Amino acid sequence: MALSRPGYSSYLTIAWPSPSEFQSLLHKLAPCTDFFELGLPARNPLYDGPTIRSTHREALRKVGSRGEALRLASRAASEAGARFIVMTYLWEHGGPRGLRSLVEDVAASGADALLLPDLLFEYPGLLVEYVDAAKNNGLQPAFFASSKFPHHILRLLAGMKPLLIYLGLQPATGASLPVAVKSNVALARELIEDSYLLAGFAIRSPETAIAVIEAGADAVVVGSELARLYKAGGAEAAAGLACAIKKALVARRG
Amino acid sequence: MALSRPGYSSYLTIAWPSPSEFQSLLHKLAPCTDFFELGLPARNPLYDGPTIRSTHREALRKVGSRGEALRLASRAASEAGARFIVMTYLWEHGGPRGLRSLVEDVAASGADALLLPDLLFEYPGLLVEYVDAAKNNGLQPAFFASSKFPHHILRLLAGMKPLLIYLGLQPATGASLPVAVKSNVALARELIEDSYLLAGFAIRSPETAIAVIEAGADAVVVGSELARLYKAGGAEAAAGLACAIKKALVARRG
Amino acid sequence: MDIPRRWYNIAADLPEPLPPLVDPPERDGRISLLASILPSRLIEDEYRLDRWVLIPHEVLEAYRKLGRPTPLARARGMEKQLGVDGRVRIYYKYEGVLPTGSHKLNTAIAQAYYASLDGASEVVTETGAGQWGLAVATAASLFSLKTTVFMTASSYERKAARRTLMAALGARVVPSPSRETRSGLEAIRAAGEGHPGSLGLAIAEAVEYTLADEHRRYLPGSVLEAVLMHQTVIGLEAEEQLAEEGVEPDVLVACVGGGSNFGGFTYPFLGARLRGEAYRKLRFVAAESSAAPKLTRGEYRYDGLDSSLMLPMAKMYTLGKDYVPPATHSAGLRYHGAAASLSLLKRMGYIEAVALPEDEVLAAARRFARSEGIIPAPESAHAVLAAELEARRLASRGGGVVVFNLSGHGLLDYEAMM
Amino acid sequence: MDIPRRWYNIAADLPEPLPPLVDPPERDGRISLLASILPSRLIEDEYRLDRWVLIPHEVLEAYRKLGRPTPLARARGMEKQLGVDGRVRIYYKYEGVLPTGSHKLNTAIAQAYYASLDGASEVVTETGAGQWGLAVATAASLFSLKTTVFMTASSYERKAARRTLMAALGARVVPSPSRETRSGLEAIRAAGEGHPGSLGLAIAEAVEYTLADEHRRYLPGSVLEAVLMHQTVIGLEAEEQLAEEGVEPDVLVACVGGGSNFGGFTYPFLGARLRGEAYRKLRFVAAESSAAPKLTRGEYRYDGLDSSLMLPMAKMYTLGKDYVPPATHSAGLRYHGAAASLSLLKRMGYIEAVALPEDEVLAAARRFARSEGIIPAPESAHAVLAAELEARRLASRGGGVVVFNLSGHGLLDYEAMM
Ligand SMILES: Cc1ncc(COP(=O)(O)O)c(C=O)c1O
Ligand SMILES: Cc1ncc(COP(=O)(O)O)c(C=O)c1O
Repeated sequence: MALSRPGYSSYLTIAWPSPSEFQSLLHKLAPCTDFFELGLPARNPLYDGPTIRSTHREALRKVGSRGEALRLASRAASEAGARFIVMTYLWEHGGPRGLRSLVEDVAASGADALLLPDLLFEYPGLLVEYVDAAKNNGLQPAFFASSKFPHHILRLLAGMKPLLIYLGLQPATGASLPVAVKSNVALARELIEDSYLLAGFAIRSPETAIAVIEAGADAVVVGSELARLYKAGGAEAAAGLACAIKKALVARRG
Repeated sequence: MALSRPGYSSYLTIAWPSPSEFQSLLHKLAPCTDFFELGLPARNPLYDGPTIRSTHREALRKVGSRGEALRLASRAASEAGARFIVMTYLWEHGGPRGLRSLVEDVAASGADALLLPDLLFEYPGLLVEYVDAAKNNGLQPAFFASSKFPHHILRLLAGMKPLLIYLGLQPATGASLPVAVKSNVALARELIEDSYLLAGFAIRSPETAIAVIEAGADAVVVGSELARLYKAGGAEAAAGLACAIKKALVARRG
Repeated sequence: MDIPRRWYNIAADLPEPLPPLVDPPERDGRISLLASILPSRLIEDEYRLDRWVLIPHEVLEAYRKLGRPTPLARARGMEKQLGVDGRVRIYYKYEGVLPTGSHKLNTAIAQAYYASLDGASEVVTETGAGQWGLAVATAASLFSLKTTVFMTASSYERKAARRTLMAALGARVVPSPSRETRSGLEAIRAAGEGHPGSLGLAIAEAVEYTLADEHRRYLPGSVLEAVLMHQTVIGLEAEEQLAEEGVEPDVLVACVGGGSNFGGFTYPFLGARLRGEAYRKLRFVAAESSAAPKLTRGEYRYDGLDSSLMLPMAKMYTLGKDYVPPATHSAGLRYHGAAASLSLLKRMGYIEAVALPEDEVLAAARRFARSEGIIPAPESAHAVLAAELEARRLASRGGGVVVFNLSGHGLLDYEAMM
Repeated sequence: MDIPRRWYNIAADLPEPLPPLVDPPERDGRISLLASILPSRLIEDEYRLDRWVLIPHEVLEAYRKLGRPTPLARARGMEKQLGVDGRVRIYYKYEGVLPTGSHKLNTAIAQAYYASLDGASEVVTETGAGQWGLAVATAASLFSLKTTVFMTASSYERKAARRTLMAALGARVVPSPSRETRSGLEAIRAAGEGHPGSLGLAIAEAVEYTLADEHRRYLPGSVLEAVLMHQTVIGLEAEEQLAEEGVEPDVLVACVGGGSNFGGFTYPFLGARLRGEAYRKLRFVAAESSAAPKLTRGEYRYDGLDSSLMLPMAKMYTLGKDYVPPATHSAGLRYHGAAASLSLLKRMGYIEAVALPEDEVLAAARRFARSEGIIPAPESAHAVLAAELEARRLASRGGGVVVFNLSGHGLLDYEAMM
């Protein structure tokens, strides 16, 4: 099932700050969120920034196993009536030999897709096996690409009919959106043609979200800023941002 | 009266090595010489090479005055039936204020022209006065130019209908003729059109003489080599070279 | 020939995606630190999807005024001296014409300009022997920025020339460890006044000093992909110059410290090769110092860009961030790792590497000086020796064309020639 | 832009004939000595009637490979720093890109090539601070010639950098006075082992050493007309570069040691002016050191080219061949006279001159380094200061264009910057 365009996605680390708070936060965000990106608590969330990393560290203390975490995600999402994809590093699951069972577990959780940020960087040879496993388990492939990425590989990924291609814009943490981010999004759009382009990292305001969408993304995902807001002002504060962004996107589509 | 083309000129310092030897040397050279260039003994023959400079030093000890030297030159030339021009540095005659009397004395000696090598280098403003004085005294102007000479001035000199323009090729002392000498002569020829071009310095063989004529000179003058030969083998030796050159030139015209 | 208008970003054409910079597991916030101390436009260059990046007008102007395009020369004297003339043609691209005498200026100019775009008033960096510090001081003065350079205390004493020249350019050169930063003070407290300093410590000081004032920017001299990209003016010019000569190279050679002159020189060719457009048989040879043989003896893994983990980690060939190379004259090649893209390409076999001992390198430097009239920087002399070896090899196989990058002159490294 | 194919010989266009070199009254045979120690083709260049002299192919090739054409740059930083921007445009031609860091190489290459045409196996010269010696060593190595450089003993001790670099190029650098020549031995006998040497003595040694073997040639670094002519590649390029920029200069400025970079830079323009073709209002300003103010304080007369009268005399502005200038960092400007053509043109009012004190010159060098990113040689800094003065003057009169020649970089003269 296709994702809505434009779309807004909230990233949460599963079981953070605690399983129950996670669940109610997700619930609170769900009305304004088109789909969740849910991260399996990881020992070394390699490509994530400090805020998300600390959520992983905290969450790890709260859930014992992958299964437990996935069940929590599944439950929270279905209760909120929300779609979600699961994000995790393949490295955390034993690398290549852990791929198949991971895909099976994620598929079983009801996720639409499994996003493995380190797949193409650390295990580029595993691409076909991943797509194969995903499809065999009823998942659509999803890919993580950086803003420093080979064009021919972006084209190749687009050819694999993924649910989405996630473009990491890191570490553009400035207040206003740097020109390169816009041009990166625009170029990625061109390269992947009509594949679904999800852009993330460093988005923390409706203005930035709109700018990224206007540059050519189909959707934006916000993570660190939600975690920060939650810590500062609770679920209300986090939902405030999510809904403001969602509203801005809808208004724009008008 | 025009000088013959191609022409050969012998340079001698008046009264060198002594008045009588000078006279007989000139006599010996006359049959093969189209015209003589006779140098007034000078204290500082600025542009001359070591051999000629030493002839000046020696000659100075043999004649008392300019008048005496000019009379000696006049007598020697008329006895040999030879044409001659007088070469001297204006500096030696008191510079500008000595110009008119010098021209008069030289004219009185029966010379065809007075060549002042330092005129254009040290007293460029005196050009018109020199030409004027020369013509008033029945002399044709004669000019000395170096091989590093302004083109517009060469043209100017040519416009003054001189008896000759002497082009100093110094210090091309190599055995074979350097390419630059040939191109200098050819270029000078072009610049002065049909004025009489006498080339000198560093000529010591019929071959060089021919080469210089072929490059475009009307005549060549030999000085240092004659003095060297005279010291080494007497008047016979000097005349040998002069006649060899003259013969080569005539043969070439053939 | 004119200066290229665009830099080339090889990430767009790599056979596999480039592993991104990451925070060390045990030390968070390095990437965001980087983003907050570097000029923001440099961060943009570091995270660029475009294959071609327009060179800003101001940078182009500075390139032009400082001597770009640099010459590509035929090394006839070297060919003759090697006895390969008639069979092997050798060319070299010469970056020593730039006013600080090396390629470092190509990126320093861009970075200083970027700092000025941020409204910065001062740029900060660290330097060992001084090549990079001098380039930064020069570039900063072009954009009316103050410069502070933390120079390892031992070099500060011994390399009076580059230190004085930096000062003449208006830079403040601070021997590291200094009393201006907490890291410096701690080092002095621990080891006493006679501390010789280290590059890791100087980096820590420079970063700390940068952070103390929002109008300061930190400028990195190599290893980052953005830096390699800025250096591609070298290769882009060389490509056009070779085409003008009607020459198709068989081998390209450059030396490797962090990889910026190597990448800058070879990537435009390598990119065309990766895209399948040209240079199917072209070989790429990286000449490293046997004092820091990361490409030939290092491991391919994530490691710190600096010993103190002030900066993030990159996936690269590394000897370990704490590796201390033996003393050599080639300060610029003593770095423990090689740029991520270069490491990836080496890993995949697109780039070959050779580690060369200093005595042979300096002998090659002397041969080159005598046959070609240019005294190479000791770093660049590694490329000279590697090019000699390649030329000999080609000669024994019927001939060919070697082109190498002469990244700098050795006028200020004369001690190496003694 | 390409390299000029021809040198320009200003003698062809001078308003008055150039007084020739002559032997000293008290010392015969200097001209013929010159003719027998110089490369014969250099003698030809010295006695040339042609206005334009074809640059030999081999020399052109070497020019190209070593970095010609050199850049012409707009000095926007300097304009801003002087506060004349918007009214005055300043440009400079930069010869420091050549591998020895100064214009000296332009003639060294031609002369070394000429020596090789004579079948010589070795070239010989003297040097003070080492700029000329380094240029000769470099050029000689390009044509596979041995080099012997007599370096004044005091510089030999103090200027280790250039000495080492010459040695790296394969040159034999001999401190003068040496025991290799009669003149050297006599000087040592007279003054003892601690003799600091002098340029006059070094010239005498070089000439004597040259004469001892017919396969040796002596190479002069400045003052001779042929040398100035070789340097006209500078001005010819600059003329074309200015035309490309669409700029008509109001003032040209260069520093004067013997006059070779000044003549090389200005003569192509001055010649066009003398021929009435262009530049009717262009002014030419020679910047000399107040330590050797021949053009502003010297006499115009015949004087020895060297203190020991080994070489002939030229008619020139001179402070006397035995003049000993006070110590300065600008070794290249300490010469007592100025080239004959330059002196003639100064005499006739075509060239203006200004003598500048070293402290102000070095301050200008620092300003220039900071505003333009190039550390000028102390000699070249005289042109920088004079250009500043001219720019200020123009600014006060509504504006204009100043172009100066930056004859070399100061990377090896860092003591001057301390
Ligand atoms: C002249 C020269 N060449 C090469 C290098 C090596 O650096 P990179 O590998 O970044 O080109 C340096 C570094 O200081 C250098 O100064
Ligand atoms: C950099 C530089 N500029 C200028 C000069 C002055 O010489 P000239 O007047 O012949 O150009 C020298 C002489 O050594 C020099 O090294």
